[in-house]
Amino acid sequence: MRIEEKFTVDAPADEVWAFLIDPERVAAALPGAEITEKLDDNTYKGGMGVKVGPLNAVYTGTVAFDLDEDARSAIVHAKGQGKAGMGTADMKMTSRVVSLGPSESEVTVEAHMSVTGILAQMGRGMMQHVSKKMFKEFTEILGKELAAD
Amino acid sequence: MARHNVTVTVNGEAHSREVDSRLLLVHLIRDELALTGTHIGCDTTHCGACTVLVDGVPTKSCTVLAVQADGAEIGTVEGLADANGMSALQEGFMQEHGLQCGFCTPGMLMTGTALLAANANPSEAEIREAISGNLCRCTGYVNIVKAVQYAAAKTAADGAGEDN
Amino acid sequence: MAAETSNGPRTSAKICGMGHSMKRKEDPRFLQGKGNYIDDHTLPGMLWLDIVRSPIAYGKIVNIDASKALEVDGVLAVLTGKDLEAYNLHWMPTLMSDTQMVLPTDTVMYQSQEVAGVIATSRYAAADGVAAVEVEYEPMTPVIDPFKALETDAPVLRTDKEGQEDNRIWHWEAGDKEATDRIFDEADVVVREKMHVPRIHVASIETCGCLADFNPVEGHLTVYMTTQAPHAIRTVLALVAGHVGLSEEKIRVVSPDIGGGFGGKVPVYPGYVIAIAASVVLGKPVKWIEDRMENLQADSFARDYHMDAEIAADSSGKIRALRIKTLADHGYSDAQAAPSKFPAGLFSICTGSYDMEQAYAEVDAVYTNKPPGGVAYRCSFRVTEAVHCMERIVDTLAHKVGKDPATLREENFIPKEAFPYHSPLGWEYDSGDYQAAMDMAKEMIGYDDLRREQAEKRERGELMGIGVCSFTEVLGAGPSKDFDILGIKMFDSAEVRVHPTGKAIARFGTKSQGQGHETTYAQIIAEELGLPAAHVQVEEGDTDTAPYGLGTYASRSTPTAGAAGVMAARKLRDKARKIAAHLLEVGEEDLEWEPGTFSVKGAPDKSVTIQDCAFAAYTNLPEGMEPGMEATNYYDPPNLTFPFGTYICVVDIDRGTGEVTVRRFVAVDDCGNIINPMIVQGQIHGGLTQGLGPALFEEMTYDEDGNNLAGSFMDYLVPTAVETPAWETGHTVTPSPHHPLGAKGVGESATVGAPPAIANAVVDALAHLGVTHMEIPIRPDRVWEVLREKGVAI
Amino acid sequence: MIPPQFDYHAPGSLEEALGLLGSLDDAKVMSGGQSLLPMLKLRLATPANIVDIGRIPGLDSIGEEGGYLRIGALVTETALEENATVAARYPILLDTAKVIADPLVRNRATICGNVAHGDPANDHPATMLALRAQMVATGPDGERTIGVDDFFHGLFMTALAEGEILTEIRIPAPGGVGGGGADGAHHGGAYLKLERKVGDYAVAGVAVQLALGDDGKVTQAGVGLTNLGMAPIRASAAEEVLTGARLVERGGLRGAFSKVRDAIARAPDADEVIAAAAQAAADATDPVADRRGSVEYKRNMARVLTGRAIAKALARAGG
Repeated sequence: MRIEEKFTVDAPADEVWAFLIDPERVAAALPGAEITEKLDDNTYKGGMGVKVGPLNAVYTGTVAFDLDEDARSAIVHAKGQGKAGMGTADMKMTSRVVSLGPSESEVTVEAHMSVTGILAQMGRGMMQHVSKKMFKEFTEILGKELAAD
Repeated sequence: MARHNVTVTVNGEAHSREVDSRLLLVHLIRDELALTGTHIGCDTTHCGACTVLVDGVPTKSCTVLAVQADGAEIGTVEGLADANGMSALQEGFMQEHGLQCGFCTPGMLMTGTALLAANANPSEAEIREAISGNLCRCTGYVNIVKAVQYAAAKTAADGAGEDN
Repeated sequence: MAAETSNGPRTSAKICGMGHSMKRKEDPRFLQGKGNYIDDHTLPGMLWLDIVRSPIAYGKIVNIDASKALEVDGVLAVLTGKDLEAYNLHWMPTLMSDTQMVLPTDTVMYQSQEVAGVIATSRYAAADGVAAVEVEYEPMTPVIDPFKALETDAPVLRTDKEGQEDNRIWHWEAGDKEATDRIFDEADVVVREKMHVPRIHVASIETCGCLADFNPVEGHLTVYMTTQAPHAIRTVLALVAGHVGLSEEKIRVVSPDIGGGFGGKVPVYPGYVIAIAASVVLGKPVKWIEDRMENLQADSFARDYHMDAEIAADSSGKIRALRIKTLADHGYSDAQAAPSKFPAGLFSICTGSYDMEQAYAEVDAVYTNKPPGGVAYRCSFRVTEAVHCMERIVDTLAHKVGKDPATLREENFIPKEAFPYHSPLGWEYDSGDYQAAMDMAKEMIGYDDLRREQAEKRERGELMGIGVCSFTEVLGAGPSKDFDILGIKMFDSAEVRVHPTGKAIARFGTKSQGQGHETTYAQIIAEELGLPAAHVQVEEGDTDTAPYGLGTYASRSTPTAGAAGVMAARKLRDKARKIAAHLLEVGEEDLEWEPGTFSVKGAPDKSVTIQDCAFAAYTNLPEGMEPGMEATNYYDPPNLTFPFGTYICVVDIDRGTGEVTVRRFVAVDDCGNIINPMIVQGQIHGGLTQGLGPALFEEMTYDEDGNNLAGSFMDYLVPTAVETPAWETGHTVTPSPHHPLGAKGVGESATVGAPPAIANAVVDALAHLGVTHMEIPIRPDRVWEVLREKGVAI
Repeated sequence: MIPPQFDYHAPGSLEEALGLLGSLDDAKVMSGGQSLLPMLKLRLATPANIVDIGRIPGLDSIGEEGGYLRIGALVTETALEENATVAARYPILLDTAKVIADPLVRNRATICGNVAHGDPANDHPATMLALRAQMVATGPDGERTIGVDDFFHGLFMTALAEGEILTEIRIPAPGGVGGGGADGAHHGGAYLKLERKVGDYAVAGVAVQLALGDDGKVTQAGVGLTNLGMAPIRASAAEEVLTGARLVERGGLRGAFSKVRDAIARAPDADEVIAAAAQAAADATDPVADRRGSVEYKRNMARVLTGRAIAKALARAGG
């Protein structure tokens, strides 16, 4: 499943970039996500809970950051495994920050997600809805956070 | 986890069991009461092989908890025949070749029995609609429709006979 | 030896031999909840097996942590591949001499693959145990597209197989390639279609399961299991587990009432083996019952042929040659159930009902990260794929040369007088009268009127189509010179014993799954012996009592075991004739046989019944005769049988939504002489519905990550009574010249013939827009895309 | 498939039920159980407690009262289908019930459960949007009424707070009898669902409820959409297109009232208005591609079904 998003943030590109490469802040902007341990400079252990109505899926795994500071481009590779045979989730997300002005930036995100197991099978496209919603919430929180700075 | 005392009357006979909250009615019937005529064919409430009558209402017993049925009158395929032999609907299935492997048949019979109780002379479309929650993989449904029509006609004829 | 064309039954209603619509002997128990299916079996001390399955399609198993599962109340053990490895039972052979994991030791190859077995004291505890087993995986990128599987950079999936350097399993071909190519080079007209007959599932309403009961004291194993081939399974078990002490005389396989098989209950699935292994290890009975999602996701898959077909013809539409290139997606192992020498099954029946000069067909089989597929789902080994291919492309040819599809078929039919007919791909068709079936079908449906109605509707912009299919089936595998499974010849068997009071028991090597063998076999014995069918008890499925046979699939019961029953009964009739001569004190040659009675020629009042003879066989024998009334026959058919038929279907298409409604469907079948017309019609109704499913609804699809997207009845769309039309059936009778009853077998014709009839009807509705093909299942969204592309969607 | 362990509670009164919901951890309300039990068997839901409201007396009534059709929490789809008032005055509800799952499931499934589940693929929510229904939620602090437009928050998410039960749905009654009456309007509604087979979730579903004046003008329009986005959708733009438009010739309804329903005469530009409304409904959708079809297909089906549902609603308003 591919997801492409483009949105503008009312903040300078450097600030947005700093946010996007800070695992703790990214996790805080994703409802259900948490970083539990730093494995090395670029790799973290973490978890992600997806709650949709009566359904509650919890994934645990790792997040790795591969950064190109000059291009303000980050590749984030998150992979996790669900509890109780829930299957696996794998996401490679490339995000770029482009400055549109002193206090306006554009973020483009291109993500490739592989989800296995019952959620992907029985989801009726639910995972697409869920990821859309997650992106929406993430950009809203990001916008708010940076505006508040 | 909590256990519950459940009493159900199955085909006229009362049974009491202490069951887990999560026990499905179909497993109470099959595993606890050893009435294995009621079958299990899917997990998602689509196939209807587990159909029983709960207080006269055809119900997929794999999607009901045994505790929910506490106090209910349950009808299963084992209760359809009486001292006079098979019911008109059972006879219809035999005469019209309304079954092959027989696995969906108990569910079809229970649904058909309830249909005929509510509608003595259903049309073909009404029969097809009524059994649309019961999957059959063998017969192609044509002869199941005929079996229900056979039972309707026989019951009507018997009724007319009694009136005379 | 062959019977005459039957024009109604020859026996009385009391005897109820061939041609009578005898009500089924099995029905009273099924109708009163007294069937005896696998899940109805329980044994004292019985344990339950439930299976942990892989959520991923391909990857390494990093760790299996069973500690939490073992803490669940009632869970006794968790079996893994490593445990089975200790007994060398972690792999098993398939019927096609490939190999398949029972439980993996390091790698999973498809979603829902068995990963561990949880043994517990109840169904509920076993399920809790499964949920508590933690398996850590390292996912790998699966190979899902079979075309990509053959690309040079594709990862080799079966690294376990020595010498396997790519994902190709085998290459098969039939016919004269050069001669075929020559005709194509010079032909006036060549048409071509690429088509996929997708992966589907048998979806019998009963899933698979077994109850394995190993007696450690006697070293004896009884397995009650949902199998269509109990004897073959016993032999396979002995071959696989002989090294752990399970030799064939210590194994009893019992196949109880089966809630639908359709070919899905032929193979040995890992669950059976795990249950058996658990019973052997624990010394207790172990039951395994698959749930629906396991069933739909892990086993019983069929089809999945990608075909590229071409016909060469002259300008009038006379077919000259056929050429088909096929890619077969077998999933992770070649575990299909086909005769050993026929890796592509009987696909070479693809030339169908048409006479032509040459044909060439080839199939390449590949591995992918899907569950093993290729069961002969209500199909005599790839005949469904072959017929779909031919019957679709014949319509393309008709469209191309501007002829009515029925007319084009008629002009290409193998003529009645050409039988026995030798097809370019090597079959000898036993008998046929294709025009007769076509005539009846056209008459029944009112073909010419429908064409007129269609023309009028087209004027008004309405979309209606008429689809024709004139298929030829091949079944009854098969003659021992060509047909075997794992080396065992594909004969079948019957054993008939008449008791002193004139009642009989007949046992067969086959196994009914709803076809009504208890009734039809009794009628066969009645036909031959003149005993009332009601007095003949039929038994199958217990390897301790039934004679050895290869089982029921591929419509082989009537052609093989049915014939064996005839031959065994005839042996008894010959013996009875000797006894009758003895009782009537005349010579055998002075006796006349009327079903049930020997009488003296010219003195009809001097007679004895078959029952008299049976009694005498135990009480009053001619001197020197062996007592008793019992005979066995192992029947090796001299040829296969070739049933045929013409199906015509009418559909209406909703231009708004793309929905297809099957308005009418007429099926005219010719299965030779008919044993029980009621049962034959029932078989056709059911087969048609199982053809409707894949034509319009059913398909097993996988996403790029290997997730099965039709893993429950929510998405695997088995038609209900509402979607299913009121089938109309008709029959012509062209007896098989070599079957002792002139019968051909009927179980599968309709499943084979219905999909192309429906697809042809949809294409016919759209043909004036330039549409020549629609892939099945013809879903509304697929139709709508075409309507939009052609500018007729509203 | 076996459900996970949980504790089952069967309160005998609403008060008791609310008390249990307030005191138990991780509790889930069950009425008919036809959505919840399959999720339990798949172990997609694993609540520690289930509060079965099925034995609470008084929640199974359906009928008109105080200007509303009131549907209690335990009214099953079958009860709705068999209700004479519904058949006569709310054919859109009957349409909706008849295409939900299959007849056996409908024997236990409840209307309130279908709505409270918050599943955008469920059918009643669209109809409730079209009918401008009100949801009565009962919680520890008593009853509150939630307008349908404020009820659906997203995928499986509703305005119901933890510890609240959807105890009743109230549908404004059309005035008078026979579809035309006290409020001077002629009412007609229809629900159309495209499904792959019986028992399927909708590829697309459309509910349309219209009120027309004697002059043939639409005085009120409701258009709700099923399974075409993350939540049930109100096609407001489609409603705006319809509202005020004259769809029936002046006097057409009066004439038709005593004749057959086909007799109603469409206004000259009615087809254009309907097409514009249908397109507006399609534009309001946000579907995802799945095995039921592409985004494009689903949008177009919203358009096609909206057009057909308007036509059917009009026909009913006339007859």
